[in-house]
Amino acid sequence: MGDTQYGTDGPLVRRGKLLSAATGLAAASLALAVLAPVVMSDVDWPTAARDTIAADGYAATGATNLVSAIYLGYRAFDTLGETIVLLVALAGSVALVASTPGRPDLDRDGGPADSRGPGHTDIINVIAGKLAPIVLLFGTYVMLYGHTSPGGGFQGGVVLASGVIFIAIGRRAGGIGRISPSITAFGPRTLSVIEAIAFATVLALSFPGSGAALAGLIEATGASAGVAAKGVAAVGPIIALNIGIGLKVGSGVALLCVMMLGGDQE
Amino acid sequence: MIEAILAIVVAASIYAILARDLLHGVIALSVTSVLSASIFFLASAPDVAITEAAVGAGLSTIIFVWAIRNTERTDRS
Amino acid sequence: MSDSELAMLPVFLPLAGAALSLLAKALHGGAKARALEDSGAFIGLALPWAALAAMLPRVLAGGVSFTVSGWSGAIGIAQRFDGLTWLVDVLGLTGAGAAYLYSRGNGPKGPLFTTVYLIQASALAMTAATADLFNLFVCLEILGLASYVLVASSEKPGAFLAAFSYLAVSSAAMVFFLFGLFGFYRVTGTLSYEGIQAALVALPDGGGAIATMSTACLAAAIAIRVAVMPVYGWLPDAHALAPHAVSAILSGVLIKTPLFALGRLLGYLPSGQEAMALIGSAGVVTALAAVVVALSQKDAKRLLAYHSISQIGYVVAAWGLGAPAAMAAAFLHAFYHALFKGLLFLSVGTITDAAGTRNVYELRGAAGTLGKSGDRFRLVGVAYAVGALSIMALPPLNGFASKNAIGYLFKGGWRYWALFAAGACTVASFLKLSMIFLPARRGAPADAAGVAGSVPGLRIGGTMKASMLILASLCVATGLFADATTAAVSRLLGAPPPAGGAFTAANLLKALQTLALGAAVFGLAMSKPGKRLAAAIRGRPRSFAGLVMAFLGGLAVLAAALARFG
Amino acid sequence: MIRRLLVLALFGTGLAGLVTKRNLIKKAYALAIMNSAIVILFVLEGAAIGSDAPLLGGAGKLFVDPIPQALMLTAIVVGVCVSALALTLAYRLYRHFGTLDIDEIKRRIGHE
Repeated sequence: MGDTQYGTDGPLVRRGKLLSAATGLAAASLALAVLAPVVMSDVDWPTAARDTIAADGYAATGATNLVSAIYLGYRAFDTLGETIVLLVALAGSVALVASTPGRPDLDRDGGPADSRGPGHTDIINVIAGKLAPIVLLFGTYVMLYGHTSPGGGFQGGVVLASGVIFIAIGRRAGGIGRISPSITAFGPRTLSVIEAIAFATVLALSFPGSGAALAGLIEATGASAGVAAKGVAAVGPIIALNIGIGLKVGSGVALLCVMMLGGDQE
Repeated sequence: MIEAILAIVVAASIYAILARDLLHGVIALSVTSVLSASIFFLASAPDVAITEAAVGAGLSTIIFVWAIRNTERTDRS
Repeated sequence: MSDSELAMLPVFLPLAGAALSLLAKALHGGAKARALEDSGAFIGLALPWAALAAMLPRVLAGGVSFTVSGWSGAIGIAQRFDGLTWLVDVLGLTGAGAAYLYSRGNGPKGPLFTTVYLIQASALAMTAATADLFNLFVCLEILGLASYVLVASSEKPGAFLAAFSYLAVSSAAMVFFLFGLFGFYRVTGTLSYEGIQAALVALPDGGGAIATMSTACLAAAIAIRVAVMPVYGWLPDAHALAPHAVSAILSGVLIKTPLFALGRLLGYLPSGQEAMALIGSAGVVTALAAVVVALSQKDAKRLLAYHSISQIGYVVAAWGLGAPAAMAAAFLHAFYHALFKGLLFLSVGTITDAAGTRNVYELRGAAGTLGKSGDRFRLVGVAYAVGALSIMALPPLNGFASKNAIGYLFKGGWRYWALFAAGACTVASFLKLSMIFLPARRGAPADAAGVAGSVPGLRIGGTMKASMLILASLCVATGLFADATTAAVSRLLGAPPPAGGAFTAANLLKALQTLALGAAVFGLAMSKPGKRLAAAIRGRPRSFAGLVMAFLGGLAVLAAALARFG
Repeated sequence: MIRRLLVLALFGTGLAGLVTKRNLIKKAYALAIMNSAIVILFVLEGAAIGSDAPLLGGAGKLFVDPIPQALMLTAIVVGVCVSALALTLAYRLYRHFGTLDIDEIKRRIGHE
């Protein structure tokens, strides 16, 4: 690689580097001049909002994790927006890569050499396949218990996605993973359907009034079965949202990763 | 404690920007993500910490590595 | 259905459509998938009109303020559905509906495109109604990501770079937005506009330097989306290289909705008026500078893109005055521009596709070319003529009414003359673009015509014609009934009814003067030195680093000016 | 104080990288760094008013502010979305032009 080649036009390169360093410095100083008063101020951090949530958050949402109470309760509309951003970005990325002329790229010539030897790959793939169920289980746990402990649908979804990737990797090694290649339960088609249905679910749960309706439904069902379901009813919408977001994020991320692994042509 | 970790985050970020080998840059970036996650944990923000670990150190590293594997490893400029 | 649920429908209906269309994508083709996609588009782009109709009485009664799902106002997300929201929704739905119709004929097609498109339509309604700082951040990010994907969907290498530059510079700006949000949250402890205003008033120094700098960060970050000087550099490539339907909605709608959202926000902030005035002055400069660059272009769509920057300059200039009457003039021009620029992008896009070239200097005989592509009644040519005459502000079309309304605001000042000069250059530039309708040069190789004859594939279908027909008739209707439209918009925005009508002798005389001056400028531009100057302007260096530096410079100037006022 | 200066330094690093580095992937690094600066700032400053994680039912009583945390969850996700899209665009540009240098790509597009 080129240091010696560049050596011949040294002064020019050096001048370019100097110019670029000066530009960077100018950019940073301009920005910091504006931002310093904002960041360095000694105004006390406001406490009113925190106090309100600490007092009312549980009663209003049923979640003991106050971050979840805001993220999926008070400001669930922002979370819907975040889910949409993720949908657009992932679906857009998948489409952009899939429409590349001349794919697949994993074995194209002239690129960086593929360093994975066959034996090495097999071992990793076998382990990945065996690990998959554990990862999926853990992801489900993180997804379901977001209202009482750190975590939630988004984080659980990312973990679920890695479980699906492990299955895909395991399957690539010739069906050594737990799930046989003849079952397409975790293929791109299924994932797309899950993604669409989960998105519709999150959407329905985000519409004003639907959360309260769901809580009422749970309570009424509980009452007819002779169970006092008040606590479950209050937190029901948050759990449902966590599941919806988890499946949406999990399938979306898994689709992107499966495509990056080159598995979209199956 | 937090200051020390934050200083390492800054140093690793500068390295990521300057490194000629893009793969080294990605590694530095995922180190900053893990360290940020520990800062969040120390600052009583476990939710943010878990998200940063899952997204910053996990997902975005995967995407960066994919991009580098399918383009080129050296920053020629 | 309660008022607040009804007010959310323009946001949720397009999203429901997007969900159906996403399901269609998962089904991988087939009649069922097509039916799902079509009903998604119908739910997302047609049904919101019914919701808007139902909202009209409530809007006329003063509008509704609420928090989403009725959560506590201190932490929940505040929304405001008033006359401005209603009008901006009308603008968005008109532009989005017409452009979608066109896309059904000339692409991009497919359930993924429909999904992203409907999400963008929903985010437009979200942006128009939000009264919460962080929700505004989320709205802008959705709008942004959807635009990057839509621009890139043209699959041209240049479009990938345009999308990347747009993405990088506006994501960097959004980090500044978050810094501004941080500043306001740390001094006020709330995110709703009203809460921030109330808390700042209670502070002894009104928020001091933090509030000023935060205002500058927020305003500069949103100004990038509006593409006002000096932060316009991402727009020409993105709008020129996107698919035509996407160009139409990007230029027609996407640069305006953030502007009106910014206006709503700045109305609540202590130095908001000063910020608006400053950005408004930048708008005047933009109107004139961008049209000069437009005049020098040889790529037809890039020429149109620079005109979008110039026309948004008019809008921003009026918007900067802040008064309801000025806001009405700004909205009128924004709305009319959505109609005629949408029309221009669609018609010129169709022509360049049929001819196989976008070079204004080479493309000739457009009418004949169109005839060969299935446009027997010269509809596309008529559409182009309506759009061009509107943007040239000639009576009785709508641009005449709105440009005069804006000019009236600035009577006598330097702004008036700057906008007048911009108007003349607009005329010159569209005279130049209209040369594509001249008959093919005699003696020249049968090149242009030959290319035109051999370009395969483009059939000007029914949906494309319908889309242009709708926009063209709206241009004519809003032009003929300009006074009634102006009165209605003024009423919705709480502005006093305008004094005079659009078709006064003075305005007609001004149109003639503009036309004459424009013809003279056109003559100069087509002369040898004029062409050399044009080439120099076209070839000026434009780099990504320059784009970011322009943003930072603009931010610093805004911050310094606000600090002096405060 | 030191924390705030370090956050500003982190942000400045990202911004300077965005302006000066011509490599598209480096620009994506820069955006990620800028984003993490604002996330760290929000979380650290929001923790100034308390000492316990905002989980009810634990031993803690003096909570940190949970709102910045909830907002930053969104900001982190938006950040990774931007990275993903930026990198796929960079990939497509590389596949067409064989380089990641933004100035070089711009020059070639000008010539096409």
